[in-house]
This record gives sequence, structure tokens and C-alpha cells, in this order.
Amino acid sequence: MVDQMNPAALEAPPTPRQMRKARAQLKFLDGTASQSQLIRRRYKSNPMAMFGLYLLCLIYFTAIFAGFLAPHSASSTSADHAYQPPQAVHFTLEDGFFIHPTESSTDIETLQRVFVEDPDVKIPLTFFATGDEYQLLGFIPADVHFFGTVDPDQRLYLLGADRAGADLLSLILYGGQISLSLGLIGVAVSLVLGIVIGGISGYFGGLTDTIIQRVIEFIMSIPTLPLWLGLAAAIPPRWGITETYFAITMILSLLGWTGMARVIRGRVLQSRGEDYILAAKLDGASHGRIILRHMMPSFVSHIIASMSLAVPAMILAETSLSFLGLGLRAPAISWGVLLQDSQNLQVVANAPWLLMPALAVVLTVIAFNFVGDGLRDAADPYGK
Amino acid sequence: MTSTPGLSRRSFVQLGAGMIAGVALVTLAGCTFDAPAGTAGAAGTKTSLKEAPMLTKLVKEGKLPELAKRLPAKPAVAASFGGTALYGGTLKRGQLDAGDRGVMQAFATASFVEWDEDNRKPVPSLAEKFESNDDMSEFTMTLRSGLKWSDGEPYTADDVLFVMQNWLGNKTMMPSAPYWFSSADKSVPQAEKVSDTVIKISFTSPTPLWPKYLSNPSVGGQFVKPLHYLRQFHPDFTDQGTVDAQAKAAGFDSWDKYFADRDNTWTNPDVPVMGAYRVITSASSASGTADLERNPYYYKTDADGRQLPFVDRLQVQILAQEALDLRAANGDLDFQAQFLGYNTTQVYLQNAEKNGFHVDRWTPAGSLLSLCPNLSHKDPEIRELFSKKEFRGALSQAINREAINKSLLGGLGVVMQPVAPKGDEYYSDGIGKNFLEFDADAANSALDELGLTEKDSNGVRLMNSGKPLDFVLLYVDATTEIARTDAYSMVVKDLANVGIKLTLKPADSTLYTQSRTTNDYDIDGTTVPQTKFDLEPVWYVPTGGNSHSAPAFGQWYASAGESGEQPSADVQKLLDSWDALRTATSDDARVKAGKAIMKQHSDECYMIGILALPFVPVVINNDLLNVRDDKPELAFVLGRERVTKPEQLAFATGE
Amino acid sequence: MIRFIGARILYVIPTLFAISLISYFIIQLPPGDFLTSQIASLEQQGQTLDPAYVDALRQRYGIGEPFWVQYGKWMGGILFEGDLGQSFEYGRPVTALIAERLPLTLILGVTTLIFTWVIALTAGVYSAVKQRSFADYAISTVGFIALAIPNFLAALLLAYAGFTLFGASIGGLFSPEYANAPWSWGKVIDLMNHLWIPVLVIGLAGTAGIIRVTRANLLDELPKPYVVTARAKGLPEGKIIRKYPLRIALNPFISTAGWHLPSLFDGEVIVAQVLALGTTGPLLLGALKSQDMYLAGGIILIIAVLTVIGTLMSDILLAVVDPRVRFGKA
Amino acid sequence: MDARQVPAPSWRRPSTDWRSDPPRGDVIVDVRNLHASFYTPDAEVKAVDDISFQAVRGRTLCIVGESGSGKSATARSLMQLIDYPGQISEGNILFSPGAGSAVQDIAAMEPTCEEIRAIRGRQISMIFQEPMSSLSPVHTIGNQISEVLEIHQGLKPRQTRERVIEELRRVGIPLPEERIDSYTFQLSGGMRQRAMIAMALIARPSLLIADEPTTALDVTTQAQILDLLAELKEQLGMSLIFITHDMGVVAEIADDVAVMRHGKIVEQGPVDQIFHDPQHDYTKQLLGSVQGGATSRNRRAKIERAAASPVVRERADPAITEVTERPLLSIRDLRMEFHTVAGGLFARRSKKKLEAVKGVSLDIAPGTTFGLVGESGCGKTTLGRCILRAYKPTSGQIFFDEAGREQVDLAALSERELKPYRARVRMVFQDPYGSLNPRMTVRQVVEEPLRMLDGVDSEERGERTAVMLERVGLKRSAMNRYPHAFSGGERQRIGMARALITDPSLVVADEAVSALDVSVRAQVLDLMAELQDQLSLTYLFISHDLSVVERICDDVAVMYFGDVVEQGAAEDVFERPQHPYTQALLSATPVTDPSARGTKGRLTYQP
Repeated sequence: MVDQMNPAALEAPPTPRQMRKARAQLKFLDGTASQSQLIRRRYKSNPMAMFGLYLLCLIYFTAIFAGFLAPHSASSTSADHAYQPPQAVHFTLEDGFFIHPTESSTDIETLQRVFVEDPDVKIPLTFFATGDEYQLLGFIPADVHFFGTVDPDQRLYLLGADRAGADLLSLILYGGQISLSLGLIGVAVSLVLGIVIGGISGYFGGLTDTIIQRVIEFIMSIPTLPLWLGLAAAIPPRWGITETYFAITMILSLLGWTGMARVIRGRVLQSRGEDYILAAKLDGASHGRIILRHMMPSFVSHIIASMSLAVPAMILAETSLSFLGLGLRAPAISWGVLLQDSQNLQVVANAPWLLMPALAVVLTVIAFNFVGDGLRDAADPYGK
Repeated sequence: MTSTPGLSRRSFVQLGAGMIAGVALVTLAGCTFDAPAGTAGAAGTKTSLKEAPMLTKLVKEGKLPELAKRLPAKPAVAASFGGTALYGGTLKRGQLDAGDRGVMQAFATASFVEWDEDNRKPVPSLAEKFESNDDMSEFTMTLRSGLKWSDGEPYTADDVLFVMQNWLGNKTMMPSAPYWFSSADKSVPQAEKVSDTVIKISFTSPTPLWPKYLSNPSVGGQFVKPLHYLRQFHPDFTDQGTVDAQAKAAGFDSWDKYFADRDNTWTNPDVPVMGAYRVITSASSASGTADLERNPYYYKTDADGRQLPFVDRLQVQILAQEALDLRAANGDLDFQAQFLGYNTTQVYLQNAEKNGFHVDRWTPAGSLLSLCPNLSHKDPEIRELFSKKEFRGALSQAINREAINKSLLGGLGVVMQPVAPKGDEYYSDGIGKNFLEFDADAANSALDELGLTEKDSNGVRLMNSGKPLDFVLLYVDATTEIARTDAYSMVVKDLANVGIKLTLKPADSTLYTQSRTTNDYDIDGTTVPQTKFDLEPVWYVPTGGNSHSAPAFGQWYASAGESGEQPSADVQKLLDSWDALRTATSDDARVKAGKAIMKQHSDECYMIGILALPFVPVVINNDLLNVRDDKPELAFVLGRERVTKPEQLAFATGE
Repeated sequence: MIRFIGARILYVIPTLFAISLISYFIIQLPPGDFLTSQIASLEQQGQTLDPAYVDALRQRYGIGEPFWVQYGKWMGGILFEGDLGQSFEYGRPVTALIAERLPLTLILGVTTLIFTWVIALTAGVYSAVKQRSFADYAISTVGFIALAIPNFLAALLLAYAGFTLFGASIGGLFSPEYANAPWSWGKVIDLMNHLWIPVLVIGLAGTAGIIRVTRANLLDELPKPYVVTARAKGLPEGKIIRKYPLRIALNPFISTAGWHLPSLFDGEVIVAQVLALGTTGPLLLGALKSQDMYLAGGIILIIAVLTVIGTLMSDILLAVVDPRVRFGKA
Repeated sequence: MDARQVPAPSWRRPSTDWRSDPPRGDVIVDVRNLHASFYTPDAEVKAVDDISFQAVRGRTLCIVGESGSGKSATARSLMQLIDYPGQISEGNILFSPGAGSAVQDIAAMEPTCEEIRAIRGRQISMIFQEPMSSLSPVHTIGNQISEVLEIHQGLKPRQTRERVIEELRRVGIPLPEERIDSYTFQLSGGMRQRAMIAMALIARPSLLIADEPTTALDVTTQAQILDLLAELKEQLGMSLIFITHDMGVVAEIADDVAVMRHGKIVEQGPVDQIFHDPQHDYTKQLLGSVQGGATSRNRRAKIERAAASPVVRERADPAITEVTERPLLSIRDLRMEFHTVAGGLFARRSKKKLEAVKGVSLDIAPGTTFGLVGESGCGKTTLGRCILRAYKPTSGQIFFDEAGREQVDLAALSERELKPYRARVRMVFQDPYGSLNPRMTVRQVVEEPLRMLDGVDSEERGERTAVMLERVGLKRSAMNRYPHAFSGGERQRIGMARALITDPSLVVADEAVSALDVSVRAQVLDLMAELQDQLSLTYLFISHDLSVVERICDDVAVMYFGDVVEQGAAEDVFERPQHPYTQALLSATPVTDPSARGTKGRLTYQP
């Protein structure tokens, strides 16, 4: 069958990729492939989903190693480089990578910031440059940056600078740490609430189910905007950035769990009627074992799929909250905060590169959606 | 990034759009719609007309008395900032908030007295004469004779009495009279009608600031209320039952709220006014657009006796900040200073030429970004520390203002301390220079000398109790002027260099006010107005619980010792000077007291100034004449755009 | 039927009470009150209010009263006099404020809804029928991008594009010259000129979800035997899809159609805010931010009532379109 | 739904030029060298692999074969209805609606083209296996039937409605004026299938293709539908192609038979030839599986005699049944009620009591196989599940009396007390697909019941699983594979292994073989018998399939609407059915000999 689909395999020695594929195929055919293997197999056959997955890994990689990848620390600014447009990196064999320094001045008449490049001077760039100190993975002190200026006092603006002269690339990378984790943590909390409440609702049914469903309906019919505003504004004023961040996450997940609970309830209800669940019951398995061992595997991929779709919603919700001035605020850095800062005509007209955080949001949301869709399609290898 | 993309295309597209619009208009020819301005045929070279053609028409139709009968015997003559003008046209503006009455204050205020051209002293306006006795506790006001409300009813001393007795004196509406309406002992002034045009107003103590308060459009405007219209809503003139029933029928739960609603010239088109314009359609309507029309009985003329205003109509649209900026850049706003973001000036400038407007640079007031340590801090140790001039000075010296200036304003900003600027009557030589220079070494050694030598592992100095110098800076984040978070972030770094940790706490404006008025903050970040501080003294003198520097002391002062905390000796000295100022019996004594306050501020550095805007942008249609071009101050107490006496603005084309 | 609706309405009453109570409570959660926010907003403009005066006002307005007393008064007014109270900020009856904004709000809401559904359904059906084609991928990508760009940013960018490309006046739903003019063709055209940005922004952002669900539902239905049956009758393909699988795939939407009712009313707040549309959304946002209790409470209450009515409508609609529900077989 | 499809060939392979060799005049469809394939990500799956056959005008051609043999794909090819990603890749389908009319090659038509649409429903129509899902749930049957007329005849709405009512009457739907506005879910299975037939016939096609039209129906209903089809075919002079897996049905209606296997026709010919002189081994195997021990002509005669005699024996009283030894299971007056919320959105919601089992008493002797028969919905499954205590019965007793153990009333035990008995009474499920958790390996599935037993460690569980798998005829190596790797028969063996691993004494087999193909069915039944001997098991065998019950059961009880209407030794019940329902049930079972066709009289039971 393998040969049939790929006649070339007969002629040339198989590449490792073909070998892997063939092995997967064999595993599938002889039935030793587990659910996760089957899901992976189906998932891999979906190009959009794979693209989303690669993109997502890349995005999270950049967020986790933001300190290392960012040329500068998020708080490092330079008065001389406010609104510095993205710099072009040059390369010659003798000098390697370099940029030209810029001299900025403000035209009093037009208020325009003029950046004059000095083509005679070269600021050498290098990989693994020494620069601002940071904590790798949050606890390892380090000062090596993936790419940066050889002289730690020089500045590099690959994506340009904001109005305070902070490097936008670094801001986006550091902002990703908050935005991306906020979504994950928020969804995780929603998920725990959703699994517990939705699971109870679906498995036991009856009056319990009715009450929980009414409560969920009730919560869902409270308009979200006032709820956001009320909860967000109720965050104690003394709280610092970390606490506020935590509180925002909580707010987002408190609003998100109802959806998750419904999904999980539905899945539990559905599998409750399956013959193999009855079989498990007759096999003497306990409620806990039935839910965890017999039911969960069948919808864990669906849960992951709906989680992956909930994360971008959380990220977008955070940007909206920031826009309303209720979410995180500068000096905290999140994509929402960065976007809030670029919410003005000056940026759109004269510093459009500051809209780049939107691109980060868009890419992330799309990546999550592709992954979620792919997972959903691949979720049930035995369905249909 | 200097050129705006798509410009070359624009003209082409605009042409296309214009053609479409043209077609639309043609096809609409038969329909009823308010033709856009420009169809009125009053143009030409009729600069000699004494009244607007739209009024002449009404006079001819018999709907309006002739001009002479509408003007007072001696009309007030408005200062002019330009030449001859044509009548007509609609002036378009925008604003952020439907409830904001800034337009009324700027364009349609009528008050007894108003600022002179130099904005230095009050000059009579509705009043023909405004005199005080020797100790400034009694004021005699002579109204112009023949003044009329916008509905043609005469404006007399009875209207003034109504305000003084039935409004200011009514405990329901005025449970506690604000200080600008009251004597030092908080009693409201007594008014006495001498004749139909002469009123005597007496305070229990000297009140030298009263004429100035009256000149402030937001205050002075409140003293002009039409008795003949409002009496129907006031229980002193109409049966209480009827008044209550009316209020209820209109959806109000008490008569005073209904009265306030009827009295609101910005939202109630029915209330007669004395100002240059009256509202036809309120801004809170669904269209989000307020229409204002000229008051045919307006009491001012230009030097040639031509009745003002020249512009027929105002149109004010409620817009979001971004939409407002876009409109300004598009030349859709004819004359606008308030609400424009400084940071968008570049965009205005880029689009000015092709969209037919220019950008003037006026002098900002109240744009000086500052830090105000809480002198009445709840924690005694911090209060002690903040009360030390050396400490405040060290804070100030630690800040590298030029770097902030360079970064945020391209070096154009003005670095100064918050004191009265040169030209203000309370300015004296040499003030405002203390601790202004960036000198981290001096700051460090000053802090060392204060005994703050111990440091924790993060390099933050420790107080005697062992607590670190870790303060929260509370402020409302805003980016339309100087981006506050950016500026303060740099301050954070500067202070870190001298061992002081500052944590930023940008807050919602309500939360910010709440925290401040409950004395629950370390350092307040605010912008401080500098001129005419006596009109809004709370920045410089803790006169109330809303003080930026010492709310607890302010509360004590406002409640006469009933609540709050007794001020420190320093602050008491400020308050004493303030008392001396507001009860001075002569201008000299008043100015002296004011200078003392400024000097004390300059010496003690209670507030730490950082940076002020170099200018505020004003967008002006190229066709609009008579806008003063001497970089006037855009200040709230001057009524903002009122500073250019907007009733004498005119369109060159007359439209 | 009548009995059913009656029972539903009875069930709705306690829900509404609970929602109104909770909403009212939530509005009060933030620190400070309306007067604090008024002072704050005046201060932003450079003006101060005498604290003593403010305290006196606070008493006059009953702002310092306990939560229950305020809520009781408010509810009492609604129940016995049909009076939603009056806005502190506007000093006008809440009902009047809402009524003024209702027509434009509905125009925007309905236009957006129609736009969204026309686009999303067409795209969703096409995606499903041409599953895994280039068009399918393109549609979902475009949908996701529209979903992913924060609304406020999309609104700003479109507004800027309108400005640079057409020199269009952005903001509000009317040009100044038509704002307060009586209705005429010119005004309608002017409205259309302003309406497209919010409709596009809100509409496109909403399409992604609908496209995805339509596509998924339709893909579930397409292989069903009844489709083959229809084909076996000799029906043309387009008619088959419209009459059978699409009809059934739409059921979940119909069952949620009523949920759009409240969104017609409060619209897309953020976009309406950025573009300064004279709809109820920004009114609500402003009221919440300035803690204008009665205005915010009134709008929320209306939204809650609409939500409940919407759900009811959905149930009825679903029963109308789906006989399985009607006969209790689903 | 797999992601990447192997691209179907965009060109059609050149078909042979049939014009030089046109089909015979009496042939309505001449299929020549037909190939149809499904294109999956990995391969081209040939569903129909080079088949040729002819359907003769006015005759019934049965295409018979087991699941996956390609018979449905063949049928659908005839109307170009193969589901994506399937496609006819080669061959001709030469169709001529009437003698002498033009010959069209359906295989050469695009699946959505105008020409094929004109044929569909008008000249060839089709009825499907599952009328419930083959009809739209949200349109009335009248709407769906009239559509055919609208497309093909363009009648006025009023005329159309009349025609539809008339057609519904013709197919035997009572009160057609009312039923025309019914939805599918408001009709019984038989009525739905009648409606489907009406839809297929209303445009008077010359060829009707019936794709397993009776498989989803109860035997009695199946008999009615088969009779109806035969009758209508006569009346309307149609040709019929009938797809089925059931040789009994073939014997009932076929004129010609084509036997398919793995996409190929292994044998074709007139029905008598196939039944009496089968050439191919596979055909013999198919026939063997239905004929061995099946109802003989002899017995049928007896049934008819019994039905004719007015003597109806009293309902068997369990107390009278001879008790040679103590029954393993003794059920006394068992009742099971379900409370359902009935009534829709618009009706008043009322709690409705549904009595699924109405006071049943039974005795099952150890070591025997007890058959419980009845049509779907008669309560036999509920009864089985009560015994397993998947449900808690409303009232009554279930005495379980194992040798060497204390007698217990299973109905009265609490969940906790029940635990030891979960290992003693086991179940084999009907659906070999749904009853095995696809996410667990065979080992995990089979050893699960051992976990409830104390002192069985992982190693022992593994060993016992392996032994049990070998015992049911699977390899040890199956342990680490997932159920999806196994065929239906193998899965049922896994299900058996799971049931037997705790060494139970009673096994409830609920329709344990009805989902299996005939050839596999026999193997599983043999296995069950073998294990019964080896392990001295007692079976409660629940089935609607009388032939199977007759073959393997010692005792039989017949259930009808929650009641046991007749019970006794299998021999007695099948030879001398007393209750009219039992008689009706037996008479509906198809004969498996085409030459016996027409000798039968159908009995119906109307209580």
C-alpha cells in the first residue's frame, strides 16, 4: 500500500522522512497506534494545522526566551531614538553585520523627528552580543543576546522604537510573555472550573444538572461589559502589576468557565450513553475511574481544541480591556498595552511600525485557531 | 517615514468622490433638506452691514425688532483682533464628551465682567460699571440699560437678585456655597437692588478675588439666569406643588434637579441666554451634534457698531479622540484648541496646507507635569521625610529633565518648576530655579546627609525604621499631552540611581481622585497650572481635601478643623498667606501675599516640576479671520478659546 | 403555546430580578461614585470642585446611601412608575436618553447583522462545499485575520484609510451638515457613507466564528443519507444544499438568533466608541465609567430583558423551523 | 474525513465503445466492466472492481453480498450517486428505460449534469436502508415526495398533493390525507419505508433500486415491505434491483441473483440455480449459514396448522415449568418503569411513565441457553439490563442462585453489595464497535473487570488476558493493539473475552451476533457454544432473529410490549407456537428456498 502510493519509493532508497511515514502507516494498519498517535497522524496531514503549530511553537519560543532574543531590555530607552524608524541591517564580508548610527533632531516647524544616518560610521552587530542584563527563564542571570550591537551601549532597532525610544522588537517579545501566558493561565483556570462543574453537571445529571445549567445561563445573561468594567475597576488600587495581572487573568477566566463547562458537560453527556461506558460500569469500575479512564480520553482532544480556541479569545479580551483602560497598563508590557499606546493618529500616520504588536496578536490568534481547528478535525479518529 | 503615503492618489480620489456627491445633490434637488452652509446669499462686500443678513431678513418679516431696539443703549465693544469682517457662516468644532460645556464657556459666555485683552484684569461687560468699596467687601454693579435676553425680554437687576437670593441663597440648590461664591466665613453674599440697573453685593469680609472669579467664564456665567423663564420651575415663585409635579412629569425626582436641567444652557434649547450663541439642538441628541445659533439680542458690537457675533452658527460634534484628530487633520474643524492632542500636531501640520487650515501655537497653561509628594502622608515616618525640603530637593535634582525632554518632546519642551511664570502678577524674580538642575551627586549626598545611608540588597535606601524608600506614584495616565507613563518611567530610572524606588500606579481618574481625597497615596503625579493660581488655588494651597500636596491638611482647612489633620507649620504658613490673599483689602496686599506663596513654593519645592509642553496646537481654518496671533494662553480660567473673543471671529468668505 | 410562553415569562421574572440586582451591584463595585468621577473629569479639564460642596451634593443625590436603599428606590421607580430614573451626568431621564439613540442603534445593529450573516453564510457554505480547496483556506484565513485584529485598531485603520484616500470625515454617523437635519435622501446617503466603516469592522470580526460553525455543521450534514436521497430525486445541487443540509445546519444558529437581540441594542461598544457613533453602546460605556448609576443600570436592565426575550424568541423560532423540537423529538 | 485525498484522475479512462455492441432489447441496465474507486489519502480503494451484469426488464435482480462487498457502491454507481471521494473510473452502465428506447451510458455522465438529473427519480429511483436518516427530518413527507413531481412533471400544487395522497394510499399508508403532512419521526419504521417507496415510485420509474430496504426493520415489517415491493413491481411493470445481505430475502423475491465479494461478482444466475446449484464456494458458504438448521418447510406447515386451530394454550406459568434442578436465575414479577418528560415545547410538559417490563417471570436453568425474542422495543434489552443491574428494577425479584453460593436477590442489592456479582453475571454487547473503548488497547479492555477483583496483580491480569484471548480464538499479540485494527467478528470475540475473563456463570448476550455478517455470525455462535461447554456457562440470549435463537437455544421466551407472551422449550415454541404473536413472528421470517415462494401465508398479529 505504501509503495502503491509512492512508486518513487521503489526506485530510490527511502529517505528518513519516507521511512517515518511508512512506519506510521504500518503502525496504523496493524492497530498498535494509540489514540494520540492516530490524532497526530491525522493532525499532521492537515497543512494549515501544521503551519499553525509551527507558528505557535515559534511564538512561544520567542516569548520564553524573550530576554535572550530581545536586543534590549524592555525598560531600556534612549532619548535620542524616540520614534526611530526600523533600521536596515547591512552586511559586508569584511565588517560582518552592521548598522549606521543615526542622529535625531526635531524640526521645530513641522515637529518632525528627522533621523540622519551617518553612512561613514558603522556600528558592528554580532550574534550572542553582550548587553542588558536579564533573567533567562526567569531565574538565570544572563546578559547575552541572540543578536545585538557589539558595543553594549549602542542601540539596535530592528522594528523601530516607540515614543520613549524603547526597542519595539524587545517590547513585543516581552509583551508576549504576559499576553501569551495570560491567555494560557486564564484558560487553565477556566478549564479547571469547567471540568469540575461541567463534569458534575453532565455525569450526574438530574437536579444537579438543572441547577448548574440555570446558574450558567444566568451568568451568561449578565452583560459582559459591565461585568468587565465592574470587576476590573474593583481591583484594589494598591495592587502592583503582578497582582493586577493575576486579577485580570482571574476576571477573564471567571467569565470564561461557563463556556468551558458547557463543552465538557456536553461531551460527558454524550459519552455517558456509549456502550463502552456501560461496559465499564458493568466491569465494576468506579465513577471516578469511569470519568477519568474511560470517558476523558475520548474528549480530551476536544477539550484541548476548545482550549486552543479560548486562548486567542482571552488574548483579544485582554487587548480590549487594555483599550478600555481597565486591563494592564503601562509600565506593564503586554500586547494590549502596546496597542493601546499606538491608538492614535500620530502613530498611524507617522510611526506605523508601532502597530506591529497587532501583527503579533493576529499571528498568535490565527496560529491558535489553526491549531484548534486542526485538533478539532483530528480529535476523534474513531468518529464518523 | 516623512511623506504621507497616498497623497498623490488622494486628489484623484477626492475628485471622484466629489463627483459622486455632486450627483447626489443634483438628484436630491427636490427633497427637503437643510442645505449645507453656503447657500445663503449674504456674501459680497457688505462689510458695512450692522447686523447679520439672517437677522435683517427676520426684521423685514416682522419677526424681530430692529437692531437698535435689540442692542443696549451702550453696547459693549468687543476687542478686535483683525479687520473688517463679513457676517455669516457656520463654525464647526468637535469635542470628546457630550456633557462638556467648554464651547459655551468659550463662545457663549456673558458675565458681569470679563478679562481684558491682556487677560490681566477684569473689565465690565454686561455691567457698565463695576466698583468696589475700599476694603473690597462691597461691590456695586451698574448694568447696561436695554440689555435683552435672547427671547427679547429685558435683562434687569431682578435677574441678578434672582441668582443671588433664590439660587445662591437657596439651601436646596446650594447646600454649601463654593468659596468663589462666598465670604471667608462661608456665608453667601447679600444682594440689594438699588435700581433696575444697579445692584449692591456685600460680603462679610474683604473679597478682592470676586471680580476675578466673575471673569472666569465657568464661574461668571453662572450668575446670569433668566428669572422670567426659570421662575416657573422655582418654588419661590411658583406653587411648590406645581413645581414638583412639573419635575416629576419631566422624569426628575426633585424640583431642584429639574431646575438645574432647565437652567442648563448647553442642553436646554428653551432657556433664554445673554451670550453670543444659544443652543438649538443639544449635543446629547442621537446625532451627537450640537447646533448653536446666534443670539439676535447679543449685547456686543465691534468698534464700528456692528452687532456681534459675525458667525451665524456653531456646530459641535461629539467625537472620540482619534476621530477628532482625524477631523482636525482633514480640515473639518474650523477653530479648535481644546481637545487637540499635542502629539498629533505633526499630522495636523502635514495636512494643513492641502486641507486649507493652519496650526497656531498657543501658550499652554497647566501642562507642567509634576510630582507632588504627600505632605500629609498617613505614615508619620514618610510624612516626616516628605516634609524635609532637602529630601524633596534631592528628588528634584535626581531627575534628568533634559533627557526626558529630548526623548518625549524632541527637546522642545520647557523645563521648569511649578511656580507663577514671568508675566503673572504673582511672579517675582528668581523664583522657580531651585533644584531644577540635574545633579545626581548632589541628590545622593543630600540623601546621605538626611541619614538615609543604609541600603537594601537592591540598592534602595532604607529609612530609620528599616523600611525601604519605596513609593507609589499615583497618576491618571494620559497621552494627549506629555505621555505621562513614559515620562514617569524615566523618573523611576533617575530615582533608582539615587537609591529611591518609585512604583508607577496609573489609575482610572475616578480611582485617582478617590485615593487622593482620602489621603491614600504617596506621591501624586499631576499637571500643574501656573498662571492665575488664585482662581484655582488647590494646587498650591491645600484649601480642601482635593489638594494634590496635602489633602488631610486641606480637609482640616476646609472644615475649619472639624475633620482632617492639623497642618504642619510649613503648610500653615501657606494657608495663612492664602487667607491674607483672599481677604486683602488692596491689590497690593493681595499680590504680596500671593508672591509669598510662590516664593515659599520656589524655596521649598513642595511640588517637583518636570516638563511642560512648548505650545498647544490650535487648528484654524484659513478662511477664519480675527483669531489673535500673539500666542495667547489657553487656560481654563480664561475660558480657553474665549481668550480670542470668539464673537468677533468671522469667515473671510462670509459664507 | 400561550401557556408555554406564560410559563417562560414567569420563569424570567426572578432571573431579571437577579440580573438587575447583580448588575446594580457590579456597577457599584469600583471605588468612588459618580461625584468622584465628576470631580475627576473636571480636574482633567483644569477645574476643581469645592469638596464641601461635593459632600453636600452627595447627600442631595442620595449617593452615600446604602446599596439596598438605592436599589430599592431604583427598582421601585421602575416597577411602580415605569421610570428608569435619570442620568446624573446628563441630568435627563434615562428613558429619554435611550430613546434618542435607539433608531441609529437599531440601524447600525441590523445593518451589521445582515452584513455579517450574508457574508458569513455565503462564505461558510462555499467553504464547506469546496472543502479543502484554496478558496476554503483563503476564506478561513481572511475570517481569522478579521477576528484577530482588535476591533478598535481595525476601526482606526479604516478611518485613517478613509481619511487619506477619500478625505472622508470620520466619526459619528453623519456629516456635520446633516447631523441635525431632517431626514432626506441626502441624509440617508450621508449615513451610508459613514455606516460602512463600523459595519465592516464589526461585521467582518463576527464572520469568522459563523463561517467556521456553518462550515462544520454543513460538513456534518452533507454526507447524511437524506442528501443522497435528494440527489437521487434529480434535484439540482444548489437546491439540494439550500433546502436540506443548509436548513438543518442553520438550526443551531436559529437557536441562538435571539441572542443577537441585546447586541442590536448595545452594539459593538468599542468600535462605536472609537468612531463616536451616537448609539447606546458608548452611552453605556460612559455611564459605567462615570458611575452614572441609573443610566448604566437602565441600559443593563434593558439589555438583560432583551437577552431574556431573545432567548425566548430563539426557542420559539427553533420550534417553528425545526419540527423535531416542536414535537419534542429532539 | 481524512485530510489529503489522492487526487482523483481528472480524466476518465477510455471506456469501450459500446455502440458497436449495443445491449439486448430486454435488458434495462447492462453494466460492463464497471470500476468504481474511493480515493483516500493513502490509496485508491477499489469498491467495485470490474463487474459486469445485466438487469432484465420486468425481473428482480438481487445483488447479494456481505458488508464491504461493493454491492451498495454498485447500486449507487447506477445513478452516479457515489459519495465523494468515490468515483466511477471505468466501464459502461448502459441504460435503456423502455424496450427500443435510446441507450444511454450513465457511467459517462458527470455526477451533477442535467442528463443524469433527468434520469434520477424519473427513470431510475432508489430506496435506502434507513428511512429515518434518508428522509429529511425537518420537511414533511408530503413535501419531500411532491418534490419529485415538481421536478419531473411540473404539476400544479393541488394536483401534486392529490397524486401524493394517492401514492401514499397505494403503498398502504393509512389515512394518507393526514399522513402527508407528517414528519418522518412521527411515523413508524415501516410507514417511513412505505413513504420512501412512494417517493421512489411516484414518477413511475422504469427501474427501482432498493438498497437494503428492509435491513433496519423488524421481521414482521420486513415481510410486509417485501410483499409490497413484489406487488407494486407487478402492478407497475417495473424492473427491480434489490441489494441485500440476507439470503432469506433473496429467496423470497429474486428472479436473478448476483453474488458479490470484494468488489467482484463471484457468481450470477437465476435464483433457482444459485440456491440449488451454487458453483462458487462463497455462495455455498452464504447459503450454508442460513440453511443449516433453519426453519424447515415442515415446521412452517405445523405453524400454519397451529394458527388455524383455535386452541390457544394459557400463558406459561413459571411455577408449572418443570424444575429438574434449581434455576440459576429466577425472575419473579419484574417490573421496570422509566419516567420520561414527554410533550414538546408547546404542549404541556408532563411526566410520562413508560413501562418497559411489565411483570415478567422467568427461570433459567444452569448450563442452558435461554433465548429471549421479540421485536425492537419489546423490552427484552431492558430486561437483560435489569438482570445485569445496569438499571435498578422498579419492583420484582431476580434470584441468582449459583451452586455453592448463597442465593441472592440481585434486584435488591445496593451498588456496593452488587460488586461481587458484577464478575458473576457478565454481558456481551450487540455492537462490536460501540462497546469497545477505541482509546484502550485490547488488553486494557479485557482486563478491566479483573481490576475489581482483589489480589489480581498486573502480571496476572496480563496472563489471564492472554489466555482468554487465545481461548476466544485470537492471538496473544492482539493484546497491544487497538480495537480499530480488528474486524467485526474479531471484536465480538474480544467482547466475549471481556465477558468471560472473570469466569462468570451467567452471560447476557444482547443481540450478540445480529450486527455480524452471516459468515462471521456462524463462527461466533460456534465459539459461544464451544465456550459454553468448556466453561459450563449459562447464556441469556437476547435476539430478534428467530433462526439464530432456534438454532442455539434450549428455552425460549417471546416478549411483546413488556410482557412475556409465550415461553417454553425452544422446540415447543418453534414447532407449536401457541400465541398468535409468536405465530406472526414465525410466519414473517423469510423462507430460504426460492422454490417455496408463494406457499407461505403471512400472519399478522393485532392485539
